[in-house]
Amino acid sequence: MMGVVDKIKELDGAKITIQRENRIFVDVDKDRVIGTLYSLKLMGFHQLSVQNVVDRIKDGKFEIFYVLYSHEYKINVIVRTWVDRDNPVIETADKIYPSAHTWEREISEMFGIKVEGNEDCGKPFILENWKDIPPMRKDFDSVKYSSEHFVFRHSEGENE
Amino acid sequence: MNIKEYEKGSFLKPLASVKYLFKKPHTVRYPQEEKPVADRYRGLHINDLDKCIGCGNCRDICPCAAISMEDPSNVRPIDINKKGANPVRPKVDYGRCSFCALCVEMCPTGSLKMSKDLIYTSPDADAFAWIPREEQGREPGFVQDNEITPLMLEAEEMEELEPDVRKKSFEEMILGFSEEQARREAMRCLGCGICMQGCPAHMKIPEYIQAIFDGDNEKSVKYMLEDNVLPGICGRICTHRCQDDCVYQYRGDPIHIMWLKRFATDQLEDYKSVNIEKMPSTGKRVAVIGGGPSGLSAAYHLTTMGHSVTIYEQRSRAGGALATGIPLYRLPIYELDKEIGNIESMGVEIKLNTKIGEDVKFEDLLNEYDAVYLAIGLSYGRSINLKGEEHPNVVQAIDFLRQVKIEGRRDITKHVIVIGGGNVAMDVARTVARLQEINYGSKDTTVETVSLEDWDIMPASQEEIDGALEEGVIFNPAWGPNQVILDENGNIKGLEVKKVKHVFDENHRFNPAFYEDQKKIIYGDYIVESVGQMYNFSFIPEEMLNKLEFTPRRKVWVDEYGETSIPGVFAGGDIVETSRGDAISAIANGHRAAIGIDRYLHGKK
Amino acid sequence: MERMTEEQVKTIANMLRKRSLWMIHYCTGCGAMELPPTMTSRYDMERFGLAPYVTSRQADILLITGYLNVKTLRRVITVYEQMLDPKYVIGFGSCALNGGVYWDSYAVIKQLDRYIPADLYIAGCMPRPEAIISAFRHLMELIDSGKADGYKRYKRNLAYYKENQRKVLG
Amino acid sequence: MNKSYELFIGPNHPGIPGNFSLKIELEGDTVVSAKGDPGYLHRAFEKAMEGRYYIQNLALIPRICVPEPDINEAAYAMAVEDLMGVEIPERAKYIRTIVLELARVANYTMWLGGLAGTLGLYTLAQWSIGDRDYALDLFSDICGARVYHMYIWPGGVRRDLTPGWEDSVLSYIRYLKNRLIDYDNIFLKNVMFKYRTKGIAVVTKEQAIEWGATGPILKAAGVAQDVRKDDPYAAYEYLDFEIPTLTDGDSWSRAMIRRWELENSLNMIEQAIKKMPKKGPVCAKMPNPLKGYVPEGETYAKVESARGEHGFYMVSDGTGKPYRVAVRGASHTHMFTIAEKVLVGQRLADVSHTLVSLDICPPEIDR
Repeated sequence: MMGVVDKIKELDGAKITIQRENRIFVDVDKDRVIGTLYSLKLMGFHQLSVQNVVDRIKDGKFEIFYVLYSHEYKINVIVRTWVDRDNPVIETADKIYPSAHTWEREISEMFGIKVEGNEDCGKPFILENWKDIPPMRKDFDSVKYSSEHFVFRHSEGENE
Repeated sequence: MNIKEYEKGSFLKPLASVKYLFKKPHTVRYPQEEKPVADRYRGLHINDLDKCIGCGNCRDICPCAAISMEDPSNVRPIDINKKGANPVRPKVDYGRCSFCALCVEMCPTGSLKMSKDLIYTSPDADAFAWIPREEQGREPGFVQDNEITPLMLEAEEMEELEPDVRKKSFEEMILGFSEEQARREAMRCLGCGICMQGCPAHMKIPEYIQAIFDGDNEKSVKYMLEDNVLPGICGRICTHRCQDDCVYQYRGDPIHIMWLKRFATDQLEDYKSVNIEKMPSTGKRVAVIGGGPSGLSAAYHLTTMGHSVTIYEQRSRAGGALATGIPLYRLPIYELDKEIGNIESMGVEIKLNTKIGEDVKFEDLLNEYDAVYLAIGLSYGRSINLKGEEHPNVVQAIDFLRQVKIEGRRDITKHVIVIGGGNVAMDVARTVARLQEINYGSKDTTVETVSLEDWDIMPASQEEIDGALEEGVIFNPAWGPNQVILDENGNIKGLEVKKVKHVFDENHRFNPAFYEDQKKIIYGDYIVESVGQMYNFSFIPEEMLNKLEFTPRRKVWVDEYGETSIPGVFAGGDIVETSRGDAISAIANGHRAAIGIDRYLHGKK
Repeated sequence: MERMTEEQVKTIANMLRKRSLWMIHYCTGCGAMELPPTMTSRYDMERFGLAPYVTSRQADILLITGYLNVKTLRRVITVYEQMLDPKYVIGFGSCALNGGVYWDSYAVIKQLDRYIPADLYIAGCMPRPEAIISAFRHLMELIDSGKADGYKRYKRNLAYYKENQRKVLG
Repeated sequence: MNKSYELFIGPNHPGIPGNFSLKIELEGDTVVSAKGDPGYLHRAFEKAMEGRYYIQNLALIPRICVPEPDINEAAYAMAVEDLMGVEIPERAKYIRTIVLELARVANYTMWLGGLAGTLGLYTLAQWSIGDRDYALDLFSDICGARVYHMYIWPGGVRRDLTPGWEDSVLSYIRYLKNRLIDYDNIFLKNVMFKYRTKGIAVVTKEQAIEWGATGPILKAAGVAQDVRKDDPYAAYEYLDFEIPTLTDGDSWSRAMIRRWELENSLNMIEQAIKKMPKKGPVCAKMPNPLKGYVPEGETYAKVESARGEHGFYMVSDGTGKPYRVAVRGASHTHMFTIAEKVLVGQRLADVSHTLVSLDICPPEIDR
């Protein structure tokens, strides 16, 4: 068990936080993400549970996280990286984790992040005819949007 | 599981189902037959409109914004004058409701429930919102539970000194919240603001509690000072009517609003950074007669409005009853100095030891100043014309307390009798208990109270009674004083008392009656009378006094801005207040008068 | 035999219609979860002559089972327009009325009757099978009395509906 | 002449469980390519959750996955408890386990009906969905609703069990175990079923690992992975159970795995009821939901749903509302990474049944 944790600790340019025995956070630079994911996959982290984004609007960054799991060691490794909010571009991980392909489609639609190497990104996925800013961004106000685009019912009477 | 068997498979196996041809189907033939609905079913709401207080917690917790608070008068009238309640009731939009029942969990009164009924169809889309009420005849289903609830029903325990420790000195007995306790207590607040109605000063309670929760004590005190210039003092001695209205009373302990106030002010060395901003000077001058809470409150607010204010105080210390009456163990001197000092730092001039009518003429004040605020309070003890009360060892409570608090009196006799059952009588009795402990170590000493009222109607607050009992005070409830008994040397031997038949007559008026045959003697050598106080208007010239109007209850009549029947003369504090006559009411009508005086000075009237 | 008046024809037609309603098997939201129990052995809605059907042309009832996503709305309108008259729409639960728990969502429409006319609504989130059966029975009454005229309203106020549809669908 | 043609299945084809659409390209009746088109059930949960207090999200989360809402409640509650460092009472752990397993039972019975439906064997659908209804009534008894229970919440569970509820559960289990014999007879041991599913939609062990499959797909391919065993939550660590595995990875194996798990679940409920402390608190004391805050931090809480690993990645910024909640539904990977590949080469008649066999739950994908 300790062997793999030590190997993770030796990953190049990574900041390791061991939150608990079976959950390790690995923070890396944007350029190193793909390499780190590849090394982790070689170590036995075969399953990409979820890849998604946290909009850190105060820092002007998007935090992209990959939750990985190893059937062998029963450990979750969460790889995190940050990209600029103004020009968010990441490299695709779908060559390493095929399931990343769809997660990337989702984040590119919901956050407007450009994913290089994933040809499906940019095509409409969940939304249809979306014209506003990507909805999952923190500066998108859902309540405002709904009150502008839809009409709420105000029932006055007591008809029961 | 034996996988092999499944792998084999068979054509004939399905024939086993033939047996169901002869079985009764399990179909529920709704609507001919109905399946019983679970006891906890979460269906359409039920609300007991009389029990509901319209606090709006259901609206705040609703994840779907389905609840709005509306006036129910056109569907069913409610008592709009209900104490501690808003005259609105929840209206539920079933085009929103997700039937999560969080509103039921959060309802502080328990009036809101969910019913077992969730079958409702209508072709009219507007017919899905109504004010739920019991009259709709639905059977209750999901109700709240006091064991498992998102509300924090239990209050933080306040630490206080043990009775045998606190008796040894006049040290403050309530120790105050620690930072952690205060935040936990502040966290309990739901922010509904029902308590604001109970507070005479209508302080912004939810806001300042939120600020305490956020850890921003300065902001919290800033909110307090807007309506209450003596927050630290009120945090110690307030009658906390806000807590009586707190919505937690229905299911748990009310929030200790008063002690939270005390916590926040204690964290601040002074209020320099949080005082209300002063407006530019207007050049107008106002005289305030009486340096009690009402006078201080008016003076502070008038100063912030740009007027220059002078307070005339007859004693050597400003603060009125706060300075002279309330014992040290409840309100230490440093707290008075801090808050009165703050008012002085705003530019209020306080002339101590100046008695109106003797040192300064009232008429002169009227000529010299643009307006006068009368806040003289009830500073004279009321006697009950007891036979033998002219004896020097029969004293008035207000004098006794003053001597102990600001004149440094520490002597006491061994056996003391206190007449009265109010909070002042408790202050006296507990002060005596301390003095006896200091002088004699409580060896063969007694302190006994005599009150007309029995336990159930005793005017003193329960915490005071409990505190006094803990400190060894003996109570004689439902006994009325008859006469002072002297021994052969002319010293007091005791007090003869007779049993009370009733205190109030059938019209609920104060009219005590006694059993003349049931008498006993309470032994003691020193008697303190604590049966109430009165005002003294002897400083006002006769012809002016005649112009001053009084209410039927012998209080000074004032209009909604605190102005008396004499133009330019405003009044407030205990001489006006018809309710309990506590510090917070005095502070409140001091603020009210300040606004009135400001209007008067700007000629808006 | 004397010629029947148009009124009489309508009455008889309505009487027959209400006894064999086919609902299109198009479920939009979570309210659909209580349909399988209603359709199958436990509540057995075939007792009322109701059955699910797969194509829109043959169906009589369109169930809007809960929230309507904008993307789904486009399909629902197509389906509704494909259905032959007379056709009836039932809105399930809170969401069809006023957005329900998704009142602040950018993706869900709030009022069904701004886009297609609804003949009946059921309260609840979600309505349980008993409520669904009551709704069908209520709808039958409405059909019988000729009050379920959503399809006529749609034709009459087509411009209004189209305008609203255009606004959200773009 | 172009030999291939496109076919749109759905949105909402009876063979697809839920509102989902699939675009397939056919040559003859053989699938050349398949593309899923999600979004018909998109309600923006993750956005809505950011705007609500932690407790208010209780109304939202069960709606993420309709057939099995309790996994969402459990994962959400676990994430909040993890961030706050709250330990839930022992009895609450067992109650959670019972509820989660009962939900799994309800899900699998419904799923069996669905699978039978896509194969044209409607009798089982009539039976199993009717039997699932009894489980819903059991839920209704303890929490007051049939489908959206909102029963598991941060701190424990919302109410203690009603008196005698355990006995009704036990008698339901006895009833269902008897019924399972009939299910087998009519469906799983029916050779028709075997012929339709053997060798269809095969996901091999290597593929399953490479594509990131979880749950029954992975178990059917031969990997014994289960969150309940690997990272035990609720009271699973106190229960004795085995993870079933088969090796073929085809549609038949997946059905068998689910049938097996169904029986395991029933046994686990029995065990949990036996081991559960008979008295005690069922909910820890939690702060006022309107003011209470959750300490800053991030966590990933996962549970085993009927479809595989179901997780909540939660980020808190120290306020009363979550900063970000990302939901991982097993169907997301199963649909786009696995189904789209597995469908290629299938016959048209097998498409809908393959989707059911992979147990695609669209609300989980769209969220």
